[in-house]
Amino acid sequence: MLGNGLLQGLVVTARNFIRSYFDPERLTTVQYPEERVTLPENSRSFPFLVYDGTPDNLRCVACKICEQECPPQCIYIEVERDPKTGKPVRRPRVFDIDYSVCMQCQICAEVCPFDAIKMDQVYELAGTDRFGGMLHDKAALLKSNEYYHQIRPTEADEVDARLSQSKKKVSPPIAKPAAVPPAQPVPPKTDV
Amino acid sequence: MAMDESLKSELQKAGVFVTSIEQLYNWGRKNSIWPLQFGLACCAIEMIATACARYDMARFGAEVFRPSPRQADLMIVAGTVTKKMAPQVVRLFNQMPEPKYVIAMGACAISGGPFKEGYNVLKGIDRYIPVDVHIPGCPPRPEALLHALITLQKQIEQDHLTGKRKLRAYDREQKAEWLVPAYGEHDLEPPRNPEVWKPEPQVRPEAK
Amino acid sequence: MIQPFTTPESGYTLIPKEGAIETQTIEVSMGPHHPSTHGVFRMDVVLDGEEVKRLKPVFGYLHRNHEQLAEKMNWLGSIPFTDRLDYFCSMSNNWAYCHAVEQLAGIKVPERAEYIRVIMAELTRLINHSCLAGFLLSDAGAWGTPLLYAFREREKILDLFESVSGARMMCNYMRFGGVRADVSDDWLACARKVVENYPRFLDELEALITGNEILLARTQQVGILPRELAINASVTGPMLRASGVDYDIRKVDRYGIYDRFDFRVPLGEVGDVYDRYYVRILEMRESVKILQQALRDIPEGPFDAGVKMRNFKVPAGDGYGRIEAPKGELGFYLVSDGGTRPYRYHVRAPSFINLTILEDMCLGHKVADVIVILGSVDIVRGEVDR
Amino acid sequence: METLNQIKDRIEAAVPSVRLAIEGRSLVVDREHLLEVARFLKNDAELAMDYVSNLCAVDWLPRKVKVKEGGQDVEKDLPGFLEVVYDFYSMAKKHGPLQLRCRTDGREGMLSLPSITPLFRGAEFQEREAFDLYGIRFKGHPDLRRILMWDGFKDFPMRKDYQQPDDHEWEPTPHDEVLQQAKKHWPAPSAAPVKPA
Repeated sequence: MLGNGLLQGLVVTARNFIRSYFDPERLTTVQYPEERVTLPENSRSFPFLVYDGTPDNLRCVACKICEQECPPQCIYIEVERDPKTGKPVRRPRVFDIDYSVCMQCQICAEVCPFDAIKMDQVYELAGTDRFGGMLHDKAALLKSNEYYHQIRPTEADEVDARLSQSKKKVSPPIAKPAAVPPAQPVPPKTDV
Repeated sequence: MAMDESLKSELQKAGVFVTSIEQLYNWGRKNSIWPLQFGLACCAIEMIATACARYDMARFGAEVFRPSPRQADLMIVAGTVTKKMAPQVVRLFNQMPEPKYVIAMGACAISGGPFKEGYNVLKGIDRYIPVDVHIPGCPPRPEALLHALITLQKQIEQDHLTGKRKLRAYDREQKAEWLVPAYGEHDLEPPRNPEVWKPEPQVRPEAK
Repeated sequence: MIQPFTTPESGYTLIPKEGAIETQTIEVSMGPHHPSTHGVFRMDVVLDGEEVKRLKPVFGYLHRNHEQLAEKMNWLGSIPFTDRLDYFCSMSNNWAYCHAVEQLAGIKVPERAEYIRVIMAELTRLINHSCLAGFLLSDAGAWGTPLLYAFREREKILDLFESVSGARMMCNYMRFGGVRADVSDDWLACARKVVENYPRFLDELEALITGNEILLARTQQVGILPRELAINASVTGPMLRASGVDYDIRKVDRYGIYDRFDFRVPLGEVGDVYDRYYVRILEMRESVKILQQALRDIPEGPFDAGVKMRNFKVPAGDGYGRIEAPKGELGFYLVSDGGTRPYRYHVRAPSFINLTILEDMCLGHKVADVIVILGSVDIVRGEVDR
Repeated sequence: METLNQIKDRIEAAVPSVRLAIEGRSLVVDREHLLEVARFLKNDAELAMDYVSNLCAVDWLPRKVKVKEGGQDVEKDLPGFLEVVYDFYSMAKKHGPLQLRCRTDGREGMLSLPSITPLFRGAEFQEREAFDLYGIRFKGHPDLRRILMWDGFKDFPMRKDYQQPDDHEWEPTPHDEVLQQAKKHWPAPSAAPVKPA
């Protein structure tokens, strides 16, 4: 009969409509600002730098591997130099990531041999300022190991175990506290 | 007339709502932003996903995607703007009625993103049109787009209709048309619109 | 009497038709901003009334120089860029590129990784085909509903992708010689659940639209692509099979481990829009079959071949590797000079080449049919222009 | 499928005065006989290469190649040229690939190759792309226009020596070439760093 298929389709939509009142399968809307999708542990947004204990004790040694490997080349690192001798110290003076270019590919975190750079899960970064808000410097990128444990418990535990094992083999050089403040302080981001 | 905020909240507790025409007008505008149905690349798929059931942009009154620029308030530049596409984007923006807003969604729209070294890729749509909200990400999650929409709504709330700080759209002396670039022999002409794109001279100090 | 005239931009002459009623041919530029051109695609259409007399596709509005960027980048760095080629099917793009590199470098992929790849590629096929059904029906006038249903199912699969790879769309999951991260048993259980429920969604989708009289009227006998022309124009994928050519690279090349699975290749008879739609529905059912087998048989073992990704080098030479992506044959032609970056990197994009035949399919049809025919080709701009 | 040597012998028998060479996995065909070779591959009952899967251009800059001559490695200068690579498959027989290569004389001036679009419609857009990005003119192509770039564009951007227009913009994270380019635009390095507001 002509119109049979049409009616059949209408039955499907009607069934969906009615079941959306009690069946969570049919009512999938997440009321975003009030409730959020629980992100899986692997979920990634932008890179951040991990520090142990205090922000001075960051894991990054400014080896520039991530800078070389970053496909869109959005990482910029300068090695800190000892003010007296002029020799490079194993820590970054400048560490900038341009979030307006970053493609969230996770390659920096993958190639880092020191487990210093990891992927964050924050996605609410919309802002009105293209340069100031999107360019994140070392101060903005540093986050604690506790925070890392909070977002990725399993992975962080593995990393800790690995690091403590390698620490037993070679004790790393004690990083000096930062003498020079970050070259380009970014104004605190206004989270709107 | 401006009203004391504390008095207003006092009255609100008593069940009296006081508002100004400006606030009422902005309240109406912010809750019925009609975006232009305009997808350029990957981010457009996340934009569609935002409009679909799970994230449901309709909760913000912004689900009415208009195919015609004449009926749209908001242009979501979702994806890479190539040099070949840039004149069309600017033309569409010119055709939108004031007051109009632009969200640059994703790394490509902000700065060219991962593709910025390409010979046919525009390094950010803000070379030609003014952008109100930037969303980093490649692509941003649908929630990030919703967050940007809320950001824009807050911005609209604070728009002024009169006075010194009034919105550009209500200022008759301001220009309403933006320059549409032309295809040149090697590049777009001009490669950027100096009236819109005014980056300050920036230098990174050489490593000592 | 209307004089023939040449438009300076297109360079072709429009000749008015002589007859009882004097009609005028008009040239319409559909796109690049058009709600149903699947992105920034433009067609220069010459119309006589409503009838299409000539149609020239115009490309390049999303030409992002993927190939040139890849030639400036190391081998690993191109993998996240392949995600952005066909942005519905990032997993199969990853696979195609890794497959080509593995062929060139002679890397053997462990068995578990092969299974994971098959699972990801078939899930991608489910996403692609169900979204295509939604978009095609949107183009045909069923605005909204089928697309909403398709995206609802897509979210379930995207959740699976996100929990294993970290991202919803741009997974960047496969690596030379394997995959980046292993899948857990919990993940496999979730995937089994999604796959088990998928036929129910397909039944629902079919009940919603397949029998719909309006859809039948809009799609049957529209945009017929004859078998010989399809082969000659290098059309691949479901579009080719809808024209009745039995050519599926999963069966022909038997790349990966596809020879272990029991599945059929659905073929169309007429080669019209309806066949192209229905072949895809049937392909999804076959994909579900493959997925069930793969999720059942997946062995334990290593998930990558232990290839070092940093400073990865490929021996000098060239090679062409191809896989059956959801849209057709996705191939990568790579030339290596033995260094850390490819000397030449070329993507053979299925939907770009499938568009070769668009004009032939549209001629003589009404302008509204052009949209439906274009929808049935299943293009994605990221891949067409690259 | 037959071996490359067998195919070469059969083509040489069928197409008179053709010059073929085997390089790696592919057959290098001379320009004049490309169309005839393609026609032979398509019509031959045993090969039945009815499907041209991939067509792409490669830009070879002048380079030095090590060649063995009399047991010794000799460095030879190889002139630059543009090359088009064709991958043929057979849908009827389900075999393949057969790779053909065809080369231009040098890299400068009007470079042309015969078009195979009259035989294989599938090559139409791919040849247009090779023309657009590499500047190879395909003789006999029905509609050879730019496909990806706009019509007024003058350069061939995929060539290895293509120079992008100097389109400088301050990039916070410059590297390699971008850094060199950016330095031209920078004021003296002693200038104080300016942070955008």
